[in-house]
Amino acid sequence: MSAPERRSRFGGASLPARGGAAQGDAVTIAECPATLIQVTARKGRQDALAAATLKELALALPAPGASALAGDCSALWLQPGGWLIQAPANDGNALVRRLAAALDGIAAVVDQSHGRCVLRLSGQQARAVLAKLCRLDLHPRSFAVGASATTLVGHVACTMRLVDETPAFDLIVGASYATWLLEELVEAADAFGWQLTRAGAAQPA
Amino acid sequence: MHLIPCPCCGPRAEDEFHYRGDATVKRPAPDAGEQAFYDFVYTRANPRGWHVEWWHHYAGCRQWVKVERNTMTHEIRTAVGPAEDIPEVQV
Amino acid sequence: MPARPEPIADRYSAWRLLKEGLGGNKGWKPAWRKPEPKPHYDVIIVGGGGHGLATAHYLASVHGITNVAVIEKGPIGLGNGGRNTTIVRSNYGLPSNTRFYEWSLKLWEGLEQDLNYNVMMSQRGVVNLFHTDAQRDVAVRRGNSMRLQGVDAELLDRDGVARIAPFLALDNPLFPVYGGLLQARGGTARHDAVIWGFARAADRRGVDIIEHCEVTGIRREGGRVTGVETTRGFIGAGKVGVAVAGNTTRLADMAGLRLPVETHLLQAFVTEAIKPLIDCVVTFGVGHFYISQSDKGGLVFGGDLDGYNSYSQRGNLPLVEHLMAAGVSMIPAFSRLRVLRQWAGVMDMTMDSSPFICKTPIDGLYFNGGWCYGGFKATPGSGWCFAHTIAKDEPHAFNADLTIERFREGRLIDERGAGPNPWAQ
Amino acid sequence: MSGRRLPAGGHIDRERHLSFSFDGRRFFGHPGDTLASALIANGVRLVGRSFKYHRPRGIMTAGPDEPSALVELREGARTEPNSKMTEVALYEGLVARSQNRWPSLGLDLMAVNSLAGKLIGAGFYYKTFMWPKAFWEKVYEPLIRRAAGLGRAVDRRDPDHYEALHAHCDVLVVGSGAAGLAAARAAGASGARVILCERDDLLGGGLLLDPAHDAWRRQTIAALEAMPEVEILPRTNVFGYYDHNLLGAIEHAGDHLAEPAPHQVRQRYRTFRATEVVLATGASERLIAFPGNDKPGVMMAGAALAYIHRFGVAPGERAVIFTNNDSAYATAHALADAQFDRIVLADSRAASACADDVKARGIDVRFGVEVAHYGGDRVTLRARNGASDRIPADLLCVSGGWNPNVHLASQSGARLRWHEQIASFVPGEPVQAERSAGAARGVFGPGNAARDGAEAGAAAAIAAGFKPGAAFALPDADRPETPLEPLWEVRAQGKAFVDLQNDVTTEDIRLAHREGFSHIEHAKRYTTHNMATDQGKLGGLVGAAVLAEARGEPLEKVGLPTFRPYTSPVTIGALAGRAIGEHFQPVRRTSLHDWHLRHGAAMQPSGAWLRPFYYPKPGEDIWDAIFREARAVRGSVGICDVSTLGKIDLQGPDAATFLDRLYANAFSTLAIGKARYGLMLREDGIAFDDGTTARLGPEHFLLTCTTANAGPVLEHMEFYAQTVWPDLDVQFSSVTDQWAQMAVAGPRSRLTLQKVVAGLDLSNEAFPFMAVGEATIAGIPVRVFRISFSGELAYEVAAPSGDGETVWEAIIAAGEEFGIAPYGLEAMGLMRIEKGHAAGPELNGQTTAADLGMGRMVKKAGDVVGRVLGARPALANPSRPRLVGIRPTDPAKRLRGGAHLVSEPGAGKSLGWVSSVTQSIELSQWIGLAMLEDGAARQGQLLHAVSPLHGESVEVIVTSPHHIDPENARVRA
Repeated sequence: MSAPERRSRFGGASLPARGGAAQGDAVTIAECPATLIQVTARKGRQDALAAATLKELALALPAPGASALAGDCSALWLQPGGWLIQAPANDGNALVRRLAAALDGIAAVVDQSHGRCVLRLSGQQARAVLAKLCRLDLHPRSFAVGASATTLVGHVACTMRLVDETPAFDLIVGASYATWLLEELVEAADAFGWQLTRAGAAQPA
Repeated sequence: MHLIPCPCCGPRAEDEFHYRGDATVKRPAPDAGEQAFYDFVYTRANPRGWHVEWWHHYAGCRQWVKVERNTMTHEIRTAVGPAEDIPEVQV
Repeated sequence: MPARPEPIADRYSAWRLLKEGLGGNKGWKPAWRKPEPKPHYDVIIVGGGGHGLATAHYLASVHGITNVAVIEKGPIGLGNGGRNTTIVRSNYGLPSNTRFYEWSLKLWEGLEQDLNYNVMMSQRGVVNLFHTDAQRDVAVRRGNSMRLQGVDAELLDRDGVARIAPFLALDNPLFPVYGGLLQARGGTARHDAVIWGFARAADRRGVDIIEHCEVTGIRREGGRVTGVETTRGFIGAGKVGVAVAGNTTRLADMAGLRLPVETHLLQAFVTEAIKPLIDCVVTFGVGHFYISQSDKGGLVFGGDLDGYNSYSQRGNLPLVEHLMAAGVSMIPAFSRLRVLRQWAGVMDMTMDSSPFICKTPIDGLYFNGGWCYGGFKATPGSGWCFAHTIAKDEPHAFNADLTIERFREGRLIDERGAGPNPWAQ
Repeated sequence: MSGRRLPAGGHIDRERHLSFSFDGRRFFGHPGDTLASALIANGVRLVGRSFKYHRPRGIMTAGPDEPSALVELREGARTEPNSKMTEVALYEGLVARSQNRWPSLGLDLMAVNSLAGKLIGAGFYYKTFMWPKAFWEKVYEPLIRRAAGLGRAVDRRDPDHYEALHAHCDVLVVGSGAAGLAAARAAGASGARVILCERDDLLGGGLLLDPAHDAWRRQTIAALEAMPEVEILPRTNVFGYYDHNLLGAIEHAGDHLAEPAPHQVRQRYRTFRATEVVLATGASERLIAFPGNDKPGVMMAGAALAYIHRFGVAPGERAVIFTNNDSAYATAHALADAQFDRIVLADSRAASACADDVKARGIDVRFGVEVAHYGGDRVTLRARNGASDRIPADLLCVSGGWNPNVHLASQSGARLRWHEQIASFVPGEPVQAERSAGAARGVFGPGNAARDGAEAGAAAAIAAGFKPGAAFALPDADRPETPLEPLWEVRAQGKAFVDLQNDVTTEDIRLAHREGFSHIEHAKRYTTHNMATDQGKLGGLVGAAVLAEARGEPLEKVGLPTFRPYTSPVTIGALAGRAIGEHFQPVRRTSLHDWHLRHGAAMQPSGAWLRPFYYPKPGEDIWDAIFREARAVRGSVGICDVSTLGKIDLQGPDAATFLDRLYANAFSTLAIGKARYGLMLREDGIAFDDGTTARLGPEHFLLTCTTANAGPVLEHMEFYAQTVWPDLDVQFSSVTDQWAQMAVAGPRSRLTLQKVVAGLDLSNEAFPFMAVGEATIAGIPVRVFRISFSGELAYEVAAPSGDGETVWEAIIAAGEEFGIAPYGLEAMGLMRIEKGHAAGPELNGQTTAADLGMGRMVKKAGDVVGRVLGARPALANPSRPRLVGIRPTDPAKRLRGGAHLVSEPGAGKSLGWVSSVTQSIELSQWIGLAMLEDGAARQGQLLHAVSPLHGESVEVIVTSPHHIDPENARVRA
């Protein structure tokens, strides 16, 4: 299996490449295939998990509301004892196997690479688009670069991360909701103009 | 739209949660008998005023958050994690 | 049908209307007196809402018990009797409910004559929509259960729904309308008038309606009730019936009873008045939305509970957003109308969504409660059955199953199978 | 014809002309006009009819308080009933019609109601229409309903769009009058994030009515616009104050246009989550009740001022001003500016400090007089000594004082407090983080209000954690006022209104009191006072005062009815936003969705999912397709997308213990590489969910649950893991979307899979029923489960969802030689009923394990969810309805889901109900599953399945629920 060949979850949405006001590009929505691995510490093994991920991936597991970066990998806090590791798409199974071995007895390792989709929403109006779909305060004073949160966007649960000050947001959503979320984003961006791209692998900023 | 102070995620809008009722009733030991289970499932103090209750953060950290909220005013005083107890408040 | 009531003094008639109208309407008497409490009554009803007043009326008119007081902590009828969506129906699927609600509906059908008060009972039909084969089968099961018990029900196909509710978007993309279950005898009544009509009728038979008198305790001696402590002093009573929606737990606490009840919020809404658009009551169950149009022209609508314990009568926005979206999805004409007012009532939700009208372990103390959001339509039936239970010290067949013990015994009356989760009922 | 456009003044664009029509007549106005101001400018006076008596009505106000000037606005699908002309911004081509009149506004025959006024006072309906009984439904009610309502709704889809927008701020300021502007500036200067909402399209509130204050207004707005963290939202009405400092508002983004611009919304529903709120909502002028106070020509004094200074129109030529306070003196000056022919100022008080300035302009000021009657052209003035005077006037301006707009403060939970000096209610102690400022708390005059606002804005910013910013210039201090003297009603002959839209008179209030409806809420409900679309803003307090007088009690004791949302009626479409139609709720799609679409599947919503119900071929009807698909499975092989099943990955040392407690049956005994059916109960003993669970390793399980319960089951597991047994070391997460799952079913399913599966021996010996293994298909790693829902030899294959289509297509290619058919939910349902598997209709929240024939599975001891309460006497009663099969004795007869089972056709007692029905392809007749009392004992009995709704009764024989293969041989083949 090679991840980049897998099919886009945008398929259900028969959307043009660009649309909205002036067919503009006020925001860009990109589908970013990635390897996603959910790790959940066994009871009382959080420290061991943190040490192991630091050793394996050089990633310091972040606190709630934060994310961490190391090379082309990142980690997002999901829940007490639980994180989502994001890595380039082509690493796929090898990384899952490597982590499962390294974390044996320390954490449950579950491949979510196909279970969730990463959509990157970027552009000057990205915050304005999200304000229509999400009740979280995304003002830079409240949600700075690197901040992450799992919240509702367009009525579905998404894990969100502010990647850079473009601003660019990564929205990680259950794969079966990807088309729905894309349509919600496009509708919300209609007044600004939007374009869709399928970026290769998501590169953490 | 309540603002629920999730102990993990911070203040979040109510629609990220499912309300799940009285958090003061404790599931009895398996051999505690029918009356004990009856009270756990059915009997409710249903207070006017401060109420300790479950809010499941389904669209966030997926924790069963224990929230102390006033049923007359909807004011929220405390929220703690699922296995913690609400601290006593001196009134 | 109820025993034919004695004619009450001070009757409304066409002749009197004309006479009073020409005389500047100076001759009308108060619809109910404002008496001081007596030291002792045969029966005290706690709660001056629809159910309490109806109980007093039927105690007097059916059972001849007139030494009765209805005690209300505020003015009468400002609880759920005055803050509901006025729907009247008996389209329940479980026989324990159907039996009771059908008797209530029969009483509604003769209420104007019984009370000499126009409560504007309007039987324009109640239709429950369904959108899948599985939902249809559930509706058919319920409708057939009603029919087997002699209650009217009709199954409408899509065209049938279109005929009686042409304003619906039948081709709704997520909820295409397959058909509906119609109870033609269902409809609406003017909620405040029901309160006032029962109050006036009970008053004219000698019942004392005592407003601004809050019960603070239930006095007992040797396992028997002897009266109630109130903010206006102790009032003795042979029997005490409690019908206090929204306060059931508090009164139960006074009597040392513990109930399977949680109190929740239910919001309701009315639009600006418009010319007739919606003739019947329509419920869009899977979208959690129902609607009717009042005789004054406002569209009256509501939906689910706000979903958390509350006594506040303060509704919140999540429910509002969902409800308006459901309404516009199903009724396109709804979009450009304006909602004028919103209010919220507090519902005593039981753990199986059905009420209780029953005796308690304390002699002479009776409880009526747990109406969830079905209390308005139950008003006459509840009063009638409660009066019977109090007068005879045993339930009537209509309310025999509506006990509190049923939860302990596992005889649940759970229409929707939602389980002991009031927020999901 | 008395109104006219003034030669100068007003915030209108005189260069441009807009044409519009009212009741078919064409008029012109200017940008900046409202429909009301433009009609006044064109001399139109009669604009509407009242609800009950159909009395002629004119324009009373210049804003949202308007009770009378309601129109049907726009045309076609954009028709909008009951719009207040005083709030409708004029645009080119505007079309409006008057309402509630027949045949026309000028000649309304329904006005005969007015003659019957003596009879149809408050409470009239409750006393009548009862004789004879049958007439209510047939005669009276239809008449009442026909007379009901004001404008018409148009049964068309709304062509406009709406959206929601959620904002957060440190300080929210509601209202942009002197207090609001100053509050926003003070808060903004601190660096706080500030949002300033103004319902009007221009900022300034009362400042717009005095040219002397325009410089400060403009300068303050400019300062605010220069602050990057201040957002200004005109045309935005805050409609409600909710819990935890959340406020809701509607931004009228496109209502001032003929049509919203492309890609723009008509209205935007906004929420504001504010740390602190400043309510600078101003005040509303109140009416005085006197006979004829509803006639066209009566206008609030503040509105007349607004028409002159804001819109540059004069609403008449000869005016009387009737007041009990100083504010109307500004109107007198404005009327003089507008060169009225004659102005009489009738002040009910003995004196006013403002009088000299007014007199100096030639205005006839009279003290100690009241208006005893207005006939539409003449005002009857009555002095204290009884002397009266009739003065011709086409305009009667009224001011009974000002009521602070306390709606939002009251909604926030603050109690109201009586303010003696202004004879009105003001907000009391705040409950939430809010404060009122300016006229909203009885601080009147631009100078006073601005000072009050600046203090409130600074205090709010400090409370939100900011340091106060630099001071700024404020308007000059106001001159001291002569106090108001309360005047609610002038008692004289004729109808005096307290609610103009619902036609409630002072006599109605007194009648209500006589009949015992003396509590303010009773009086409101009995008379309908305050319940119209203006929500009693003009006359609410006046009615309460009349009631107070009747009761002989002070007004503050009588109080006002509760303030509830909405401060002003709100368009429903705006609150619905985009979440309508197909956007009503999230839709889930499996990874095979596109394949289904490409292959002509009939997709239908199933809970949140879109799923293929069947795959019709040309010429096939539904049943043809279902039968063909089911026959393919029973006869050869079929494939079905079952990706929607909930899948939960469970790991940890205590995983098996956890499952033992969670399920009614045991899992710790399950071998690695095997799957087992499990039944989950609710704690009350009722069946909750079922599915198969596979053991992938010693501490690793994969649970499946029903599509509908995937969410609830995960939540249920989290409850027990987090709160009940936090000591158990388990980790679990949903992997529903990670895996595409496909059922490959039928006698040739093994042959099919053997062609494509690599790395797994699928022979019956190596891979028996309930085996689980790993393999690859088309190079993609998959999991294979030998489980069956159809009752045939069957497998389920799980592939990573991104590769689902590749695997699916590989299997179809392999099955081609066997005639493999994709099958949908319908065929699956048919086969599960044949097989007798319980599903949603049977697991309906009312049935126990025993009811479903699974009583023996339930563990009798130990810690098992639902075990204890499931043993309650009535639930354990063996005569409860049990799952059975039924078949018509006449194979030609059909069955109905929802039919009831009775002993003989006429019997009324239901013994049970039919839960699921289908046409069996194996038995070639209708079959069903039913829940039947004493079901086990009744096997072989003849009963009747009756559906009175269909007028049908069918004799049926009771059978085992397993209509086919009761020995379960096929699945093991």
